[in-house]
Amino acid sequence: MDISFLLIILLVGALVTFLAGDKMASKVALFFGLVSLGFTLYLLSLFNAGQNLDVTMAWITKPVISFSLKADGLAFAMLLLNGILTPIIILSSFGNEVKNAKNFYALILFMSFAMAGTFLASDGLLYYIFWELALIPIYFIALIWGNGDAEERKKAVVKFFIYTLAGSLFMLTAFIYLYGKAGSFQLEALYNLDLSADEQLWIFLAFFFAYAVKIPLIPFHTWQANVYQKAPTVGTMLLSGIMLKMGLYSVIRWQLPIAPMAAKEYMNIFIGLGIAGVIYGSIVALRQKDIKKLLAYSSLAHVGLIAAGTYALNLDGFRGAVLQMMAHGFVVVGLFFAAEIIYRRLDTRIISEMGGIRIQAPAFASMFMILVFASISLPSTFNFIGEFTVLYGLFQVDMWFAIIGGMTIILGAYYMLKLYQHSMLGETNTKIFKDVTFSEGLVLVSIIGLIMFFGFYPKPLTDLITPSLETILLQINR
Amino acid sequence: MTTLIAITGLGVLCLIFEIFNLRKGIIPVTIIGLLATLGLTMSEYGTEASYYNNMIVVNNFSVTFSSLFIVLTTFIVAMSHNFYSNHPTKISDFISIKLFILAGAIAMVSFGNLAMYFLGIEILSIGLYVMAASERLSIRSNEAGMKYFLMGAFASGIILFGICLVYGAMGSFDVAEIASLSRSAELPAWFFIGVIMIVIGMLFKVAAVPFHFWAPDVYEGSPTLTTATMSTLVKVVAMATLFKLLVVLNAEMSYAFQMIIVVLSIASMTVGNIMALRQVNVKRMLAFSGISHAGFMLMTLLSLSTAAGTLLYYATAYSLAGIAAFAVILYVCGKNENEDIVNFHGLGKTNPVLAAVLTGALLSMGGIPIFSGFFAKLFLFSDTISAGYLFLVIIAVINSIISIGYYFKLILAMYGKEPNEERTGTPVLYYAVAVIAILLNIAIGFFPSLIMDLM
Amino acid sequence: MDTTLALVLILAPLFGFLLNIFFGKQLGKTLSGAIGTLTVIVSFAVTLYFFLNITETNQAIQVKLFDWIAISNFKVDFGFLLDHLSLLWLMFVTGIGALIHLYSISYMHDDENMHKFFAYLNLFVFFMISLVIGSNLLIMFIGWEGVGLCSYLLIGFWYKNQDFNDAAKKAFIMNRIGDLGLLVGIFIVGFVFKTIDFAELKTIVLEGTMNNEMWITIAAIALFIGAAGKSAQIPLYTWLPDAMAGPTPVSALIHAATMVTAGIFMITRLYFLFDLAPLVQEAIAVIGAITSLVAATIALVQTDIKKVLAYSTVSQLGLMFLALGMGAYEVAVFHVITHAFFKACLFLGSGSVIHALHNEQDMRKMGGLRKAMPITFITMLLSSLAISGIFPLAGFWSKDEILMTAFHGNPVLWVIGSLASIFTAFYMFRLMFLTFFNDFRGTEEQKKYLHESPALITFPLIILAILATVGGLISLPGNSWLNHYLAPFFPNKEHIAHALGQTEYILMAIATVGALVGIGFAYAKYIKQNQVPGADATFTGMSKVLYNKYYVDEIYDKVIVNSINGWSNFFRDYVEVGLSAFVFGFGKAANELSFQGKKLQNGSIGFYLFMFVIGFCAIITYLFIV
Amino acid sequence: MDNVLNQIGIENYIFLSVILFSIGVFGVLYRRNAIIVFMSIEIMLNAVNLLFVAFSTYHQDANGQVFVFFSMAVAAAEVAVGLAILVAVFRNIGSIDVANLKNLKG
Repeated sequence: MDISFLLIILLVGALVTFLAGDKMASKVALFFGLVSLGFTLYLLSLFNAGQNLDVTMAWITKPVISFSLKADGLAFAMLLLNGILTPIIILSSFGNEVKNAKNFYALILFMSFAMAGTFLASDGLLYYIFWELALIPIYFIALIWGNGDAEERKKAVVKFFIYTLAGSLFMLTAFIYLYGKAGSFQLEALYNLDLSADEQLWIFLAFFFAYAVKIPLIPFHTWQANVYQKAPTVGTMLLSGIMLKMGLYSVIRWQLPIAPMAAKEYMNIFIGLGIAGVIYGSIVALRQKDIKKLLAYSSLAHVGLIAAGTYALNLDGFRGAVLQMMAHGFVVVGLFFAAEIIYRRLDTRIISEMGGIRIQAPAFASMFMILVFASISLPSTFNFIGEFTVLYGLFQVDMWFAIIGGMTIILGAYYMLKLYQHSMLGETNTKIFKDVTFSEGLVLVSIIGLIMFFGFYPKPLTDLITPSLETILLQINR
Repeated sequence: MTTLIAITGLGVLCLIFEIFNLRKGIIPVTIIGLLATLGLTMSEYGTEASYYNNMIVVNNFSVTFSSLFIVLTTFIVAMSHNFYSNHPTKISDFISIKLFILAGAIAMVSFGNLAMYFLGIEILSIGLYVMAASERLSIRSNEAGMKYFLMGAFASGIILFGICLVYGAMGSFDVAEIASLSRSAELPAWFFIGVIMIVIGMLFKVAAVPFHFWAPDVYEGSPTLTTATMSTLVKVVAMATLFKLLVVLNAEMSYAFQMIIVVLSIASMTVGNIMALRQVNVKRMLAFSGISHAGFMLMTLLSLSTAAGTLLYYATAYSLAGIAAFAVILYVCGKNENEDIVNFHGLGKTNPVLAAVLTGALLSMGGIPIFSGFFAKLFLFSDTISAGYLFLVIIAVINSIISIGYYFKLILAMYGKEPNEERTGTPVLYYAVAVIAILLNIAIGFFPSLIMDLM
Repeated sequence: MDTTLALVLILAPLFGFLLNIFFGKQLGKTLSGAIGTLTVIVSFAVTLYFFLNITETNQAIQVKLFDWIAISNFKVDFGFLLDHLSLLWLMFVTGIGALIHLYSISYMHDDENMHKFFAYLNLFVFFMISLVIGSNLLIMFIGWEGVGLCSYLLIGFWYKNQDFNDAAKKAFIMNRIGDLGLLVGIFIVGFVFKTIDFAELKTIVLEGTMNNEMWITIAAIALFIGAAGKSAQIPLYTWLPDAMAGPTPVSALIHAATMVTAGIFMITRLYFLFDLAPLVQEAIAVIGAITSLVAATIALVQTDIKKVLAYSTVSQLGLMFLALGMGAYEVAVFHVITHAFFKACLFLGSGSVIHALHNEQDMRKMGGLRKAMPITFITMLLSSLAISGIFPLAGFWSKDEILMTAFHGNPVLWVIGSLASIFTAFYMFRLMFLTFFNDFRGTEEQKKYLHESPALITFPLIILAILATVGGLISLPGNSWLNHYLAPFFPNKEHIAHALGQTEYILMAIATVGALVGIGFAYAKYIKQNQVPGADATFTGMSKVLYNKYYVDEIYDKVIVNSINGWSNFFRDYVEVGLSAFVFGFGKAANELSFQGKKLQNGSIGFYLFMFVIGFCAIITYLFIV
Repeated sequence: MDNVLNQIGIENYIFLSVILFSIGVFGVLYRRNAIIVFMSIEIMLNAVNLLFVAFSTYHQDANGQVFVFFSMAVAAAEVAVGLAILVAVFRNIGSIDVANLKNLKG
């Protein structure tokens, strides 16, 4: 029993969903999503029992590319994120009328598969392949099932695709170059290369371009807001909840350990970029009219902070980053779902057209509020743990990073409360707004449950990720 | 050797069938024959042999490429059934011409003597001139044929002159002798000039910048099936031949010559991709994309000793994707007078399968995993980097980003737009070819070693 | 045993919260109110138990539940610390909390969302408790932000009114500014001392091994910013008056008695740090004094009864910070307690008045309520005397202590403080006179329904009034029970009990006289001349400035909020667009190039062949001629 | 035989045929009448054939002359096809001016 079964399950799931036909697709997909989650947990138990789940199979002989998956704590953390969010996201779409559903849900599972592969692959090229594969489904999901004017959407989506692809192709070049040096794409081999400072710098930048677009960091974020707005909410969830984390994860797993000298040398620049993203994203979010765009920019701010944490190159930065990745993943999915629920009822995403929802839908309003406060990392929510740790990691680099980065708790409060006030509070508007249905409630409650639980008891996660992060740190400081 | 005979025989057989009025049987028989020949050819794998005092040399290179050509031809022949359904009287001619083209192609990759090479290229070309102009009543077809013929003949002249100079320098047409001599004494300048002229002739055939101008016009004007032949079979043949020529003539690659290759490959891929961006006619677009791919394949010439496998892989990936794409184009544009993108609107809704296939083909050409096009580019890049041309690879990368632009224009048209016509009929053979081709493409994507380890 | 009790102590209100939030509607108003109150009373009882224990044993109780957050160079337990300070605080938090819950049962009875109100109140108590008994800075921080959340919820309790929501938002964000300071403070403490556990910190610091001047100073500054945010000191005080938008019991509990004193609590908890940063102490004292004066002046002319009390709260908090700055922590604590008594009483009293007048808060429309609501009148009168510092009420002693300390420390501050308290006396009695004396200025049917509030309201008033009267006893000059009680908490301090010398008596006299003068002025102005403040428009000159609170809010809006929004617009409309255009630019450029290139492909065979030959010649030339 | 070459020298043959070849090229480039273009191409090919023969004599090797036969045959075939296409073109547009073939471009 090894880790590759997880991928197989998801892939088979995608296939079965496709064959199941439009009627059954959603349920089948949900089923497989849950199975994969269960299996992830099972594997996790094995992993904690000290069992080795890695796989390595020879694949291509010239150049040497092997099908090798490596499951360490970090990977498992991301797998958990993926495994938990996938069924939630699928469930969240139950309220919508999805045309030719079988393709839709098949694509979702396929994307989940690709992302899981990205988190697991320990062979550079295999990793790259999964990385690219994850791009295809989201492209079609956004293109076909998206909303808004078709032409606008096309522009946004194509821009997104080409932009991200451009980034990752430079990463590919870097990988090939490294292969020329190491004669292998294996993670260890690449770690153990000793490259000159210049080489490291170029490699670092090549990776950075790929990740900066994906995460996204300013000023590489121009695709984000539009795609988030145009994509169907499910797509937005997949993007913001999991796919962004691919970039952040890769920074820790690939970029920093392979080019540590460059990472150390230019650390302040990249932290600065992340922090700038925090401020910039928050400020832009203040005056957004469209709720999805607002959330997009808030997400820009949060990932900026996470990225800064990763580039801080210390244990707290890393640990906080990983925790915050998960926390942000949960919350942002919840928030986008809330936006979707509003859209289902009121058929608008313009904040000024909402208001007074709390009067008619107290339960929904309360849950939305919890999500809002989680996203501004109120203590006792998971996000606080992550953000606190990240900020402390930054503090160890320089107090001002922590202070400026910390602005997010002020600005974040500003725009999120503004959003809450103008969407939920105030006098009711004439439209009738019925409270959450069962499935909607289930989604929100499960997310909130996760946030609260890990907010008070993050120990299992920290224990899971710490060892692998420490090894990576050793690698960086070799 | 037997391959060559078998193919030619098959061609003749077609004509005989016509005489005895067995038109129905032609295509099945041809396909069966081709597959049989394929088996025959593959059986020769691993053997080194030469026939008719080195007129024909059989080795892994020739065998593998011949097999690829046969496979491609099989697809093309299979598609001819529907394509020529409305003038059945000509079908035998067309099929046999295709087979003769194939024969020429095989001669080109397995020549042991420049005479054989010259004959091969001429057989191929003349066959193509005919095919290009084969729609007698269509001006576009005529123009295409004319252009192709004039420029082709011109190129043949240059090649001939090259051969002549090489002969003058070496006193022999036998490549083995030439190779041995070229290693020994100091050589007269003509030799190199001759080689260069031959190379330029071939560059014309692969449509590399600045010898590419014919390609878009001819591709657009010719009957679609001929375009398919040119853009898949012929391009691959020419590329393989160029590669083989440079290997056997053993013109040791001077730095200057490598620079030429680098410049040409950069020019080809860039011009091809840029020009393709604004094309509305799909065939024309694919012509430019073919030019850019020629640029990519030229990169293999920078590491002659090692890149044979890569070239084979790239050629296979590219041509399979091309076949798949053209199968769809043939279906979609069968009854339209032009091949503009508008014909593809909403294909994703009306014919999801074909849309998926075309998408796959385009993604493969664009170099997206898990399609074989990606691995082709990967291997190519890694070869080139290890040959020390990092900047070339970076430019190639930028180009593949540009190329996504127009490949996705087509995909968008298929999925993003509403169908503007209802498409009737499901020509089984088109479907079969399309699906099989794309599946093969993906298969070698999953197991690149299948191809890579052949050389 | 202790663990379970501690858990009961903290979880009881949480339980109440859950019960009310989920089943409140079904429970019905009275029951949910009762539950809310009972849970707090339970906490109070447990507190009492611990309190009595500790007075005997003098043993602080440590409770550790589990590891919470893993940080590389210090660990964060989830645990509680029940020591003298926290228990003392709990006493009045839970005690007054219980009373105010009781009060609210009647006060909020007409509100449709009463169960939510009690849920939030319970949640507040829960967070307040965890703030007080948290064993380390982060647990305290949970409570710290939690109470902020609750105050947000309760200020915006009537959420249909967007103005109230704005007030709530403002309160939360201003608190957040402080919280960032506190967070940074926590970082520094953890970074320097490798722990954020109060007990450990105390030992480390008192050992004196750690003398990292610079960092400790920065930490003290950061922490003070946090305190200033919570306890409404300059420059972060403007949220507190707006917070009066909430229901009156909320103002009494959160914005007078408990939450706003969290800053003082935190500084007292970490007194050993501040002792190491004298500069910061100076600053605290000065800021405290100025705040008290500024707030007092503003209170002089306010016409909204709750606004007056709000600014008086700010002013009193200022006095407390003055004491903290002087290093007289127990004095500050003393004033916190007494202030909790009388200010809670005053707010509840005003609430009772407002209740009677059907939500009329403008003093210009009150008057002559003395006869209609005697209990309210008496209790408020006592509290007013207390806050004005009239012998022998609670306020007298505590305020007196502060002023004495100030006098010994820095006479200038003493002057400011005294001035503030004179003003206090004035505006408090202005309030009393305008509200209770002369004849009623309200509408007729208001007059018809004038009535004393029901027992549930008056009972807490009476209790608090009594406390406000006798509360001073806990720390009489000379023999101070409080100092004695807190002594174990300040191991390194020989606590300064002002021996009652001549100066002290003189100071007391001055203070009393000052208070009387203030009252006198008020009497002259509002009873003798029977003045009533005119409409807002009529304010002129200084009083206009004061009435508009020195225009601080307006300035903040102009300077900070507007500029941020301006930037936001700029980024949204220009930077974003520009970046996007830049990225699209590449595509556009490629397309343009393609468009030009099409001209080259002109279809003429001659041209094609010509290019062919050119290429040919170029290659030949390059290879063989050059 | 060799005396011929000795008297003239192989270079001159090369120059001659290069010149002929160039004439052919220029013909192809500058003439617009398709027939004449064909003939120019023929000149190119025959220039090469001439050189073949010269070299074969020079090397005392018959291969060259054999090759000339190949190339002649090929040339004939090419021209046949070419003329066929030309006829088709003429039928359609009633002219054999290659400059008229400009429908396919861009």
